[in-house]
Amino acid sequence: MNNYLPLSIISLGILAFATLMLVIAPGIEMARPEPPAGLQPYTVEEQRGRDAYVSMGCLYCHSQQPRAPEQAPDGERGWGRPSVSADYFYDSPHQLGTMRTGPDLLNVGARLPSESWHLTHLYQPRAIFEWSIMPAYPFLFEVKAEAEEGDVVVALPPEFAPAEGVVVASQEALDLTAYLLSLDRTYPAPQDGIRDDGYRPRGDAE
Amino acid sequence: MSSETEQDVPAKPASPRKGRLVKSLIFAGGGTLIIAALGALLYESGLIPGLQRGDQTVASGYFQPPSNDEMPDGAFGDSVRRGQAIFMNTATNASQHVGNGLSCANCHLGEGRQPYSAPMWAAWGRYPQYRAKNDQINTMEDRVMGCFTFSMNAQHSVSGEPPPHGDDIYRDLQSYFYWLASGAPNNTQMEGGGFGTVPKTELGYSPERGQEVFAANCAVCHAGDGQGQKDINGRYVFPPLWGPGSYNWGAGMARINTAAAFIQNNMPLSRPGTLTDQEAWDVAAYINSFERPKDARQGDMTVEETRRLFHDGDDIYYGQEVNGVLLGVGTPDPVRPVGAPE
Amino acid sequence: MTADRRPEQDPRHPDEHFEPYELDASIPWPLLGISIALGVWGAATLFDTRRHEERAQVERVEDTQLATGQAVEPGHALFEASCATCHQPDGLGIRGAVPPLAGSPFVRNGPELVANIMLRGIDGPIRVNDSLYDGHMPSFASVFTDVEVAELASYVTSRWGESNRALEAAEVAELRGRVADLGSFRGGAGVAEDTGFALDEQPTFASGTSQPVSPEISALIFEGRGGQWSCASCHGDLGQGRENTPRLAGLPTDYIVKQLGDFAAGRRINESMAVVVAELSNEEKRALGVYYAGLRVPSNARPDLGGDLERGEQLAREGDWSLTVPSCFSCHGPSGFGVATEFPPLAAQHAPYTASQLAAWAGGQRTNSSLDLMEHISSALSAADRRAVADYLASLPPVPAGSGDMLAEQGEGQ
Amino acid sequence: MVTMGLLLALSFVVSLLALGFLIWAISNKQVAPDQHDARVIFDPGDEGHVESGETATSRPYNFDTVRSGIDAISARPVAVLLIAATVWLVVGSGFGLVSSLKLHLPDWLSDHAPLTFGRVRTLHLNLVIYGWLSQVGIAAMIWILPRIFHTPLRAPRMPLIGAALWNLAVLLGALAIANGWTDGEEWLEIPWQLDLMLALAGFFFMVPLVKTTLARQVHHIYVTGWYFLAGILWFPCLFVIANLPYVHSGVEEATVNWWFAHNVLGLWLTPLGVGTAYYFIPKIIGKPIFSYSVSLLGFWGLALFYSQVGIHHLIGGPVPTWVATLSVVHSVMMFIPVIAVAINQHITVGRNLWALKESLPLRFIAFGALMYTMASFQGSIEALRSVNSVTHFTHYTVGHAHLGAYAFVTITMFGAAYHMLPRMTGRAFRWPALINAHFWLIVVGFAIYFFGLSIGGWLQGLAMLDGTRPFSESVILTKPYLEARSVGGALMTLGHILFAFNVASILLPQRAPETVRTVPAE
Repeated sequence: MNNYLPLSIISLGILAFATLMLVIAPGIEMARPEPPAGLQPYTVEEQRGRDAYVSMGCLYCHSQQPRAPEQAPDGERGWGRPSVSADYFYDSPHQLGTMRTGPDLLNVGARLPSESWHLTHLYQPRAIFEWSIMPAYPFLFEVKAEAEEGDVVVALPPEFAPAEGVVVASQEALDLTAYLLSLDRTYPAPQDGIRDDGYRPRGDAE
Repeated sequence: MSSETEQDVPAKPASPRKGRLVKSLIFAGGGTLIIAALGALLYESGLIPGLQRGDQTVASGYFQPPSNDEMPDGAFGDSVRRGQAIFMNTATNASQHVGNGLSCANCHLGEGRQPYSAPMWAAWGRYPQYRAKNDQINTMEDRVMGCFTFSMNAQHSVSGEPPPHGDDIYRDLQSYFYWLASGAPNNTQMEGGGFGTVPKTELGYSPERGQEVFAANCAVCHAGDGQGQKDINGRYVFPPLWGPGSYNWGAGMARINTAAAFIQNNMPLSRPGTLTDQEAWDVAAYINSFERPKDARQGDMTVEETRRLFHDGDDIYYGQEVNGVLLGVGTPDPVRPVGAPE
Repeated sequence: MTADRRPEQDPRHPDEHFEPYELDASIPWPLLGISIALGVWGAATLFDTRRHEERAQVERVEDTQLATGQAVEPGHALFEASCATCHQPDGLGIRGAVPPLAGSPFVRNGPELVANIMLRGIDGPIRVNDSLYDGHMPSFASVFTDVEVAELASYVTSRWGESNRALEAAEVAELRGRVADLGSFRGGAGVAEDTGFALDEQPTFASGTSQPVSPEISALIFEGRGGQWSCASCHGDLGQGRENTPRLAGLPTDYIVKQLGDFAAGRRINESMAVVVAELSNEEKRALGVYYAGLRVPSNARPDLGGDLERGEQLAREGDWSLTVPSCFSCHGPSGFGVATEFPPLAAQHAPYTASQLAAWAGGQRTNSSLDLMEHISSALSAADRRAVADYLASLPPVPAGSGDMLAEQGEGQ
Repeated sequence: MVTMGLLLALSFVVSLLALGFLIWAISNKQVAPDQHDARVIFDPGDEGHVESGETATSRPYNFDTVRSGIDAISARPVAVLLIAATVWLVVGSGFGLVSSLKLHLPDWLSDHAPLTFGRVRTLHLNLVIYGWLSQVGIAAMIWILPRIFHTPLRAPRMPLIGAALWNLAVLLGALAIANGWTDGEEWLEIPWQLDLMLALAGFFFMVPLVKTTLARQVHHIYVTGWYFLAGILWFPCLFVIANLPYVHSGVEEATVNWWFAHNVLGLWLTPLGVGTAYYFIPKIIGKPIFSYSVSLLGFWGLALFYSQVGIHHLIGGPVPTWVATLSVVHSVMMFIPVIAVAINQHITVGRNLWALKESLPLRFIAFGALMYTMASFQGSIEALRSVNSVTHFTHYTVGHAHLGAYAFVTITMFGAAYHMLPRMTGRAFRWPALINAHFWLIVVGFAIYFFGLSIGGWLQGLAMLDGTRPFSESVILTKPYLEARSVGGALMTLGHILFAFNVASILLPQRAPETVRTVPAE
């Protein structure tokens, strides 16, 4: 271990091997030319909402990868079937997440399809869940004396409503909600869908 | 820290023993961690038996009858299946001989498997036996005929009588019982057989107290009037407990002690044992304090005579007056036999 | 190696020792042992994964197929699973409640009629072999694929109608298109009339009247009010629900009213529902119940929890007495149609909802069942059992909703 | 994918065989270190004076770095990097504290988008990783490599340009993130356009180090050198591949993301920390490292196994089973290099406990090295599927991440800074008690932080795995632990302010110059 060149070459070789194993090989395995039947591309509005989701850092508290029923009761909680790689066909940047400070959101559009619910919840989560530790996003809303034509008014319980006037959703809030409602991977998983099956009970076959 | 003091400290010869101690400490700590990790690995690979997650049903102390997946094929299996169908849905599959809304399975829960719900695996090996009820040796067929006569009130059925001796209904039912008792000992009293007993209580039993128990624990399913409930297609889901659609006065369940034992050991469904002995006695008394179809053995006799002959000394309201009404006269016969086409 | 002690220091630079270097002690044997052991374990695990993975993926795909209703076993198994709870394995039906298939003129008329009835369902009185039945056969259109309908209709007619004709899936598809918007047959008379088949004399159908919805209730359902979101925004325009938002269509009025009250009283814990029910008057609760009880909507539920459907069927139809769990159907009625107020319909309810409610009972967030029956049953079930039974129930056809309180009355009926 | 799985298993076996061969070779002295090489003397004032006749272990040669002028050349870039790093540390941990507080005070500072949790937390991560840890690590490299190579730093101006670029990029990245411009993946939030600038800055750091290596005056490369030299090769590759725009998408992007994010820890921060510890522990104590063979095993084990652990962040997710299992296996295999490093470092410290009493920097570094062992053991266990099911998605992993990035790397770097600063400036710390205070603040703070999150996270995970408990329970039960975390975090932040004060106090011109003290203080 006294030569710089072999050290460098072997180190980089090992890294290249790791890249092959962790990135390239699974990438090839998961690559598919077509989105699965049932998955729609994001509309312009939903994509704007997705950008807002990314920029607000929702990822740091919300995963988007329901687990298999053998591992966790995600299905029971209404978070949807275990996701497969094809479900993320249109996703970039990916938002799989590593935290569940809040619930998984991959199927929140199916589970909570109410736009008005989401607006209330974004404006003040504690208007619904008093125990919630989700940040409120008042800056996505505007308090107006009176709603104008085309304004979406946020339904609020009296104790959270402003003393005067109404709370109106901004375009960004509407976009974000549109994205949340578009999160719906409840179509049947494609047959060639790939996921980690390591939790399935090991039968005694073979 | 500050260099001056450092220089002044004399060189301290570290004792070799200390070094070894530290070394062994480190190895011990590392070793513990490794053992813990390897243990976790073993657990993970499922190599440690008994520690795996998963559902392991606790085997009960009672005889374990075979499950439905184990039903045999062939002629015997077909007979077992027919027997089970009759057992579960007597009114349809033995329709000519059922004069009320009940099935065998209403009292023999769990498809005739449930302990203390007169399970068939326990009953099978006990026959033929002597029964005081008719003062003779009874075969299983005789016994089932009794069920049709009393519990199913065959008198109101289309045929007006239980299936005649030798009927296929008996063959099939007995095939089913025989199969349920696969491997069960013969001719012994098995743990979990019959309905069990409820010890007598100091207060005795009282329909008035029973009424409250009934309202609190039974009415939800069997309806406030005890007439059971049907689904939207008119199929009985919860059986009627008294009145014309229930068992007649000759049925074992009409005896308060039998009913109390059944109730205590099996009711409310899924929560057996929630009623106290006292409550079981009281509610059994309440249920059996209503009029029901008359005892098949009464014939032309008066209630008084029938009581003396068949119900003497029993815990039963037959032939007694409850709330000013003489019980045992029987509910009126239906216009048409039960289940007859229009 | 010499015993360690404080090294001598260079007086010029008291704490500047030599540049560090390594001694050449050999690798301690425990480390070597650990390395070898871990290496063996790692290789074994990876080889094992290779064997396991393929099978797991096949199994998962099979589950998916089940979930999407692409089971391949024809006729008999489907009949056992979906028809036998009412019509019985021997096709004899239930005396006084469910008409028999054996010897039925409807079955004798061939597989098209059977398929038609399966797709549309029948409401109201029907006469089969001199017996009168007044019940409801659900529509299986949302439950079975064309292939399955074809298989079942062929099976039923060949077994009890002595017809040898095998219906093709394409014919079912065509039939499905034709009857899609027709709703259920109105009793036996409706069948005879709509299809022109020669059936015995059928009783007349007395149509029930459904109550109109008042504008206020309609606004509550579709637009929301004040701080409340609309019902439809979560439960869907047709009350069909999704995921763990329950299907409301066809639930008995009294059941819905009771649940709304229980949300308000905290006997059921659901924060969103608590907000919604806070301002509802009793009249509004009842009006909502009447509205949803009268909705007739095809099932959009699917077994999608990956539960073991066989186990689910066992729990639903037989129970598991070793856990003191009676069958679902012993209280909720055969086929999970429900019985009166206390035992709501389970059929066609969304699997995540059913499973989450069983979990809620087991965990104490839902405490509104009579005699704590559901609390005890749910606690006895494992998580896998909860998923299994929820999935099975989701695979059943929806309860044919009557209008308003008709169903509840019939449920208690004499 | 049977073929894939088979290839994979075979490749693992081949790796193992290679490692086995290495071990065999070492134990048979095939590649035994040239002890002569290890002690080659280079002393510009004393050429030709070779003390080869002496037994090296009892009287190692005292290479005079001070007189050789190596430090004088390294001092400026190191000082610049250290100052910048310290600033980012204080700012970054401030953001960390704010985001910790926001987790239990969700309505605090919620009126402006840049102050929302998702952004503050991101700022914290990026500032401490890129602003603090990477810079202080590079400073340590610039300090150490010339010393072990016995030659002055080449191209000493380049790191200054690099530092300027790097800090500008970090600043712009922070502003971008605060304003919602982000690449949206954990550890890769800084927009790729700014990443170009970081990469360029990295180039300015790399060239002088490589040049110094090539010009080294000793044949033998000390173990620290392996880690550093491999690190500066690995990190640029990781950084560039992971940040390539428009190449990755969907789940493949997630595998890239975690391949990168875990390798930042494993192939960048860990080499920095381990290398630094490997240098300063024997340096301060004045004893050689226990075993060359073991250090070889540690280094190559790290390279082989740590590079493939990243997908354990996606266990149970939408990735092929074999990748997840591969990462699980490699995570567990990490026991080997970690035990190796532990043997080398802890035995040296353990036999010389007296030094902990006397040297404050050693206290930091030895603590950090110990935490490396703990963090890695914890990580290996955490990757097991049964444990991962509980801990993944919970605050437990946050505790673990801080055990690695904070308790190990950061605290080691504190020690390094405290050791380097007096030598760079030729001055002693004026208030050594403050260093002690710093140590205890962060150790106590971290203990509260770590145990709070570990316990809370574990309970949170158990609650989430139990379908009969509503999701709300997992939130409610963690609240007290999140509050404890804020307490611990506040103590740590306070410690960082003390650190900044200490750094400033020694770097700033002193009003009453105490020239008497020419001897650098420990």
